[in-house]
Amino acid sequence: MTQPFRTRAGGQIDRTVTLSFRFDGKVYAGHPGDTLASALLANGVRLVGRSFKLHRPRGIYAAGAEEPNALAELRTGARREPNTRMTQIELYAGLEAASQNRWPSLRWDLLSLNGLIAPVLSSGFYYKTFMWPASFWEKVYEPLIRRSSGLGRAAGLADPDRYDTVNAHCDVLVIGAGVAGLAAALVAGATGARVMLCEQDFLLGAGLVGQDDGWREATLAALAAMANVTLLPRTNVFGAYDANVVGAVERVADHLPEPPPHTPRQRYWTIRAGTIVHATGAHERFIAFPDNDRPGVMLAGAAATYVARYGVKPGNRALLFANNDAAYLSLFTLHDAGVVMAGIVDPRAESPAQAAARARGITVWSASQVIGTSGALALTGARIARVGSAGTDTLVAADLLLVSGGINPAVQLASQSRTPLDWSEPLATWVPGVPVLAQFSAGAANGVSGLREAAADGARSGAAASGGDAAIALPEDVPADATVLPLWEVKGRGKAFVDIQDDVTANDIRLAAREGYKHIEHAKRYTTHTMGTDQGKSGGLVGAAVLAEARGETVQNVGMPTFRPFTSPVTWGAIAGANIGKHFAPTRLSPLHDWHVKRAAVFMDAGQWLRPAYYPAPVDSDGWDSVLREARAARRGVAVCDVSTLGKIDVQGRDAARFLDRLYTNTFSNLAIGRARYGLMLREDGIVFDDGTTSRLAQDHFFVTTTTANAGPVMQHMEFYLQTVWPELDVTLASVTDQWAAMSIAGPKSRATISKIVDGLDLSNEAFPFMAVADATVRGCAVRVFRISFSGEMAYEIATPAGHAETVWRAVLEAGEEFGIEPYGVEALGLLRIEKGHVTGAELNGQTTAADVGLEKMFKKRGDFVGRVLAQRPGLTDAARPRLVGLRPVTRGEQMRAGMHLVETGSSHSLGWITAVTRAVELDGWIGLAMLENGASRIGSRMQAASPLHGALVDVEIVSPHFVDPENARVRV
Amino acid sequence: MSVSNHSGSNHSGSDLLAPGAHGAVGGEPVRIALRSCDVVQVLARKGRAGDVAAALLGALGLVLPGPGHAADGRGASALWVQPEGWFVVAPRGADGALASAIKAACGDAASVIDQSHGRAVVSISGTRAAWVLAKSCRVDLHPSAFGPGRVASTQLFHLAATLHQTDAVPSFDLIVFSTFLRSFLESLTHAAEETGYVVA
Amino acid sequence: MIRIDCPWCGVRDEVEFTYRGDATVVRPGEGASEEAFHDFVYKRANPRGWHVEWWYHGAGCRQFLKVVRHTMTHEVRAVARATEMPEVPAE
Amino acid sequence: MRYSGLRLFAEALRGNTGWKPAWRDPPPKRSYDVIIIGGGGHGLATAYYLAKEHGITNVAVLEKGPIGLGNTGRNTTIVRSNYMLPQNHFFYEKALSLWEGLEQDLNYNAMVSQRGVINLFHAEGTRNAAVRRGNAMRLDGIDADLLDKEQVRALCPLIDVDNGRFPVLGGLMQRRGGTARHDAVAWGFARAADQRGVDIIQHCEVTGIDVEGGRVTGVQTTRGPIKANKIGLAVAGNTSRLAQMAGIDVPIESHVLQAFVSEGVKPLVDQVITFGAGHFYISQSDKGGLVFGGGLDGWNTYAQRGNLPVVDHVWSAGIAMMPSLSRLRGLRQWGGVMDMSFDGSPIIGKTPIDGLYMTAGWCYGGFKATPGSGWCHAWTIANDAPHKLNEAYRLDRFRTGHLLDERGNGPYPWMQ
Ligand SMILES: Cc1cc2nc3c(=O)[nH]c(=O)nc-3n(C[C@H](O)[C@H](O)[C@H](O)COP(=O)(O)OP(=O)(O)OC[C@H]3O[C@@H](n4cnc5c(N)ncnc54)[C@H](O)[C@@H]3O)c2cc1C
Ligand SMILES: NC(=O)c1ccc[n+]([C@@H]2O[C@H](COP(=O)([O-])OP(=O)(O)OC[C@H]3O[C@@H](n4cnc5c(N)ncnc54)[C@H](O)[C@@H]3O)[C@@H](O)[C@H]2O)c1
Ligand SMILES: Cc1cc2nc3c(=O)[nH]c(=O)nc-3n(C[C@H](O)[C@H](O)[C@H](O)COP(=O)(O)O)c2cc1C
Ligand SMILES: [Zn+2]
Repeated sequence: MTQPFRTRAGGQIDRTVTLSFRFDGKVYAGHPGDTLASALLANGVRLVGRSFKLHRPRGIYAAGAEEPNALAELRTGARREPNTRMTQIELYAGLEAASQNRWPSLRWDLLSLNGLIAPVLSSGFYYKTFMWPASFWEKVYEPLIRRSSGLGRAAGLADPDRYDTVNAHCDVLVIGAGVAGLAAALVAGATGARVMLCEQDFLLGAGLVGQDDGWREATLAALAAMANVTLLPRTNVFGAYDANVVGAVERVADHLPEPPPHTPRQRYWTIRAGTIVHATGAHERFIAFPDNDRPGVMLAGAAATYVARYGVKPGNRALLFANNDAAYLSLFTLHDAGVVMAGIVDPRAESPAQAAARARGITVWSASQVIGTSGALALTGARIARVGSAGTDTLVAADLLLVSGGINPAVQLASQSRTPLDWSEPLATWVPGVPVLAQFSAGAANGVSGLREAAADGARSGAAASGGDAAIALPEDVPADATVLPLWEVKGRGKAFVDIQDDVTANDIRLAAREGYKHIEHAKRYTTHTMGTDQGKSGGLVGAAVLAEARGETVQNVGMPTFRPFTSPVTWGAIAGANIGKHFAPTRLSPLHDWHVKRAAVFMDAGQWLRPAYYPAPVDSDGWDSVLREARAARRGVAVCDVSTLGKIDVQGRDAARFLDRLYTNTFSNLAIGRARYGLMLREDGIVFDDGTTSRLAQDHFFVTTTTANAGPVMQHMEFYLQTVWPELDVTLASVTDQWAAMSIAGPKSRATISKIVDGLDLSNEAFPFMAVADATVRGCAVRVFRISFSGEMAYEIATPAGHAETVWRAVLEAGEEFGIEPYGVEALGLLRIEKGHVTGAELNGQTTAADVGLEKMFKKRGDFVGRVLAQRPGLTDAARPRLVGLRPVTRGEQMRAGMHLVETGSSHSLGWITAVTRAVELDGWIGLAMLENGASRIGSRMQAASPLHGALVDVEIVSPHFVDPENARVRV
Repeated sequence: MSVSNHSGSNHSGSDLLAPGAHGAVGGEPVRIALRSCDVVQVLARKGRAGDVAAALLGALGLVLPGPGHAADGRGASALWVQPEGWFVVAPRGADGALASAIKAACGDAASVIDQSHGRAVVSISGTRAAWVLAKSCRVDLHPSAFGPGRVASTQLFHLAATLHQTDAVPSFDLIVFSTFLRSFLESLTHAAEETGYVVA
Repeated sequence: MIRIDCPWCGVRDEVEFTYRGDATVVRPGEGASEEAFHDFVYKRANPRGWHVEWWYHGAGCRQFLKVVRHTMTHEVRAVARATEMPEVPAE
Repeated sequence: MRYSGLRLFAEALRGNTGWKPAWRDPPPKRSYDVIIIGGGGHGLATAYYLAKEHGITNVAVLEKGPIGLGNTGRNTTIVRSNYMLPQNHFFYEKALSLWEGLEQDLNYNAMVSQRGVINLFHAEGTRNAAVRRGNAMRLDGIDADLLDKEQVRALCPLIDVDNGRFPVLGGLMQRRGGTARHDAVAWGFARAADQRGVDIIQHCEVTGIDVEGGRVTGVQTTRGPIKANKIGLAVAGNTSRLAQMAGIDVPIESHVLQAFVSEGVKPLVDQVITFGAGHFYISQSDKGGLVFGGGLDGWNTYAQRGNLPVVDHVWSAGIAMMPSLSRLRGLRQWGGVMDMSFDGSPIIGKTPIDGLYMTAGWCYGGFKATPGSGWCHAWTIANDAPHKLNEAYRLDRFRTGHLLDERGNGPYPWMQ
């Protein structure tokens, strides 16, 4: 396990520890502090992937987030993670990674044959063909395209790791811990401000490694000593949002084979910052020249990083192609590390750095450029020529070609924060302009070069951001001029890539322009330039410049594609955090839930609630048996249902009655104390909103119930009208849904049952008639008894403070035992209400009027109420609108289904639909409710209920929706 | 007819709070407990906030706090929860007694609503309690922004909750809707596994 | 993320609130025409610029607030109680 | 210039130098028979069908920026006709049938991919609503299938049908539904309209609409005034502002809808799937990215950018539905400004101003409508009367109460 390309000394790696890892099944060695990329380079691995479209061989191109090529499937099994950048994977013992997008192997990739027909695969080729025959798209072309595109393979298995989210607040957020960010944080921290420093890298001050380790260590020590400073390494700020809120993902345990128990793999931070300092550094950009994608071509700064930080020589013989002096420093770093110098190719005639290079004995070809490269799976050399001279090229042998076309400040986050970008002539790139929000850009992100200058810029920003100041030591450096001679592309034979990941060439951009896709956003979409996982960090501006030339415009006028989140791709699971599985949404449980569980109820979801659907008994052979048994008990004897889920609102105040009069279609001010009334509520547009009973407990005190689903919305509706429309009213509102458990005791034996247990209340029909309400006790527990009925039977509702629910419930069951009492669930509740023709959410679905469901009589004669006026619109009063009717199959046993449509026999024209069906207990077979055009006039006629989805067609009879006791006598006995 | 495969169990959530240490070991755990409290909602009627204040001062020695604050009185605390609206929280007493006492004191100056069964009070305490809460709490609980005696109604784990910091440890009382208690505890204890938590 | 400085609760994230649209429309009084109610429900300012709108602080103080917010920048310039009228910038 | 595989080869041999602009870039004329404002899919389709179906070719499409970068260029590309109300499903079915022959008609591959759309449901109420919708479609000759839980599992094994919080009961599937390549739709219509003589004028913002005596006469633009006999609005989230230029108020609010795309992966999700228990839907682009989104942010805006609360919800809903997405990564986030109507259905038709027409109120469902909207809008402009298919989409329905509230959410655009 030798590492032939490892230098003897230097770098922030722990040479005392050797880690073994696998890439494409082969075992290699590296050290703590390595990335997968640096370790592979140390082992001499050059070929690491295949390109997206042409499947060209690719090597490691960068050393950080801008890497376009070196993507791997990391880990195995359910933890497999495609497209992971090798340049950011921290090495750990036993790491396993595999190259992707190749078949059968990385060296022998069949689809590299695409290269042969590359001219056909020009940008947008798929828009021009694959159209014949039409049916071939889904069957032939698309599957082929889908299979050959995409990058790595998803695991397709549930993720075994956990994730977390956390909220944070700070005065100053510094993004990036380069020299500028560290200086900014140090100054802001010294002022006492709450500072957070986020750095995507696992090292803080990484750019300083090998340059000024002393300053770096001293600064980190000073920061670590400040209690008001939070340092977050391994944390990428992925997006900047309104109000200086940013999202960031911390890779808590990605550097370990597996997260330790209870530790999240990644953590999503939502950070609310007073001010933000963007110290995000810069991305070096490449130059597009023919075959600029061969393994061995690398960004100059990246090569220097491999040497200085990782102690790895990325090659044996290096050639530099650069148009700026700063890039020479990168080459010198390699030179100092003993890499053989093949020379420097520079389009500029002369520069101070050229002189310095020559002084080092390095050959410099001035006014020259690289016009091509040679090699197959790895670089063997570059062809160079003088600028402007045709045909006279020299082949220079090299296994490493460093490229630098200048640097682009990492303005992504600033731009997302709406900071305008200004064009810098000397740097030939975009730099941040005057921010709109309370933000600053510092250091390389601000177009400042040189360690000392960047630190000073950071310190200034830290002071401005914190509103204070502090003197700090600055690092020393040998400044290099970052000015560039703009050079975007060297034309010649061979593909000059402007997007190395997505295989977009300069010719593709020109073709887009020629075909009219000239706007930068059109060219992007037509060619997919900057649409890969690196979002064009190193080639975006290059492509824009090629487009500018094709359009005969300045780069400045062409602009850049919009910078959007995410600065780096964001793990899906991290954002979800713990809010998955049962934690995706909270579950609401009735106070009687434990009892239902003990009684082995079958539960169903009702919004957030879990409610018993029915209670199976040994005698039941299926669910329907249970439901029918429960409903029969309610019709023939007595049964009890948990209705604690109903919304309950306490309304008090001198104007409470007046307030309710304005919200409900009917009147409450004339409701007697101790009485309840059914109420109907509309939206302002005249459509039914909710219904429920309201009881008057005192002159100024009402107890309102709502449907389970609308408990929250009705409360909010009331608060809206109270606070914004009638704020002068003396009314208070309080939700008491959770305070009160409620149970409905229904059936001819209901009075006999509860009379045994309700103390302090005469329950006789005379003393406590239908719609009466009174307080009492059961087994010493306070209760409120309502004589109201949803089932259509004589019925009572007993409400009790939630903690007493089980006591009261058990008392009811014991009292009813002699009458064969049964608990009943939501299914039986539905059965009973359908038999009775009561409407629920299935009919009151936000589309129906009061008249549609037969409740038009609930409109009071006089007075305003919400929805009254707009309910009168012709479209809502049209007599032909679907109206509520009842249904019975002609052959009684035939099953109907909710969602069937009603048609005239033999027709397929829908005239209505079934809202609810059930098997009945008071009648034979199935019954249903439906909304039917001209419903009232069709009662007595026959139609068909059709469900083509089920292949079902049932002859039905249209009947009144009130199957049971239409006179409403039972409730009054 | 269709039903889900949910089972659901123990609504009170007490099974989730089995005494002992849970989650990660090594660091300092947080303490989580269910507190047995009465909670009474007091909403001043229009223009009667002064009367309510006087009544509660007399009855419970409570100086009604303003927005974002709590105040302690004789055996009870008042938490501001909405304009001219407070929660009066006290250790659990006879059923309905606290509400009756407040009602008697306030007369028609306030709507007095017993929520003792409608709210549950969960306490969390420990040096890392704010960290555990920050996993879902969007309100800044840093000592420079919050502190003992401070109250915030906000969202925790998708649920409306009122948060009351009771001391500088820090300790927090979390007042949540009782029908969501189990779900709340599931999420809270899940969040506390990282620091580890102890149930006394 | 929109952050709203609730006059009761302090600065809070938008997720604690529920939006309820244009706060400049006024519900017509009793006896008003269908036209007036139509406008109350359906005729809403939809400016590109400053917008006065209702936000309900449901997870906090349960109050409806009048918020002056810019529909391009999302800057919240003023927040007022339901019965107050906040100042709306000209541009 | 016709596109074909043969042409592709021939051009490849010539170094791809022979390709011509897909559409011309003409300067605006002083006057047109018809001006369409808005160079999104709807505006371009309107112009195309005006030329193709009605022989009206003296037409300009005025676009303030480059064409196709509004909602057309930023939507999640779902195409379907699985609506419940007959007015809606007949219209969308017309659109779907136009999609089915679109490539051949336009000679531009818009990659219409009928891979199937599955709407999951998790509770009895939503199941019943799905059955009602599916049956409404089937009775009117539109394909729909009801899937039970096991069929859902079999079709898409990534879905956790036993979901920890909201188990899946089943799904409603429209097999003919699917996706299309959004940019190509705009470009294809532009190219085909251009070939029939339509002037596509980019970077020409309309700043005023001239109305004289209750009739439109032309527009003011950043490139000068242009006269027209008829004007059609197809400006999506800017409808209110344009309508106001003509002095009319429309029941539309502008709201942002966000979308996301993941890093590319090998084929993983083969259909379009919507989660019924949270706001989430997903499909996979032919490039390999998972394209997904959720609900509105829920407040008026004209900004096309995303925001965190929706990210939080949508991404966790995604994992609640498909746990294995957890280790994949989101690549990009963006937003689009939509014209949210007050009943969730569109407005296509005449306005109180003579000669002014609109196609608007598309909410977040207008991409699938693109050819249908253009077709009906063109008909309405050509005949100065709505076609039967868009009769119900009248602007005055909010006055008359003939609402088309497919989901019953009420007059709250941010909830539609
Ligand atoms: C994130 C997202 C996801 C979506 N997903 C789907 C989906 O899956 N399926 C679906 O069917 N629909 C979807 N939609 C909706 C769909 O994208 C739109 O309804 C549809 O694209 C609208 O097309 P359009 O042509 O009307 O609008 P646009 O494409 O927005 O075109 C309007 C054009 O008008 C121009 N314009 C505006 N003002 C002026 C002016 N003053 N002068 C000149 N020009 C002007 C604009 O620049 C723009 O180009 C989604 C929308 C979004 C934002
Ligand atoms: N070695 C190189 O290639 C290189 C590159 C740029 C700058 N420099 C030099 O460094 C000095 C400038 O220092 P600086 O501090 O301005 O830049 P820097 O590049 O040294 O530091 C920026 C830091 O920000 C981090 N970062 C960027 N985006 C981030 C995000 N979204 N979330 C979290 N972290 C993020 C980067 O990982 C990096 O560590 C100059 O001397 C310059 O010449 C060197
Ligand atoms: C269906 C679809 C697929 C997309 N795929 C990608 C992609 O693979 N890579 C990428 O960078 N962006 C992708 N995008 C996003 C676009 O880059 C762009 O963000 C979006 O169209 C909105 O435009 P804007 O960001 O310029 O405002 C996709 C967008 C859509 C609608
Ligand atoms: Zn508030």
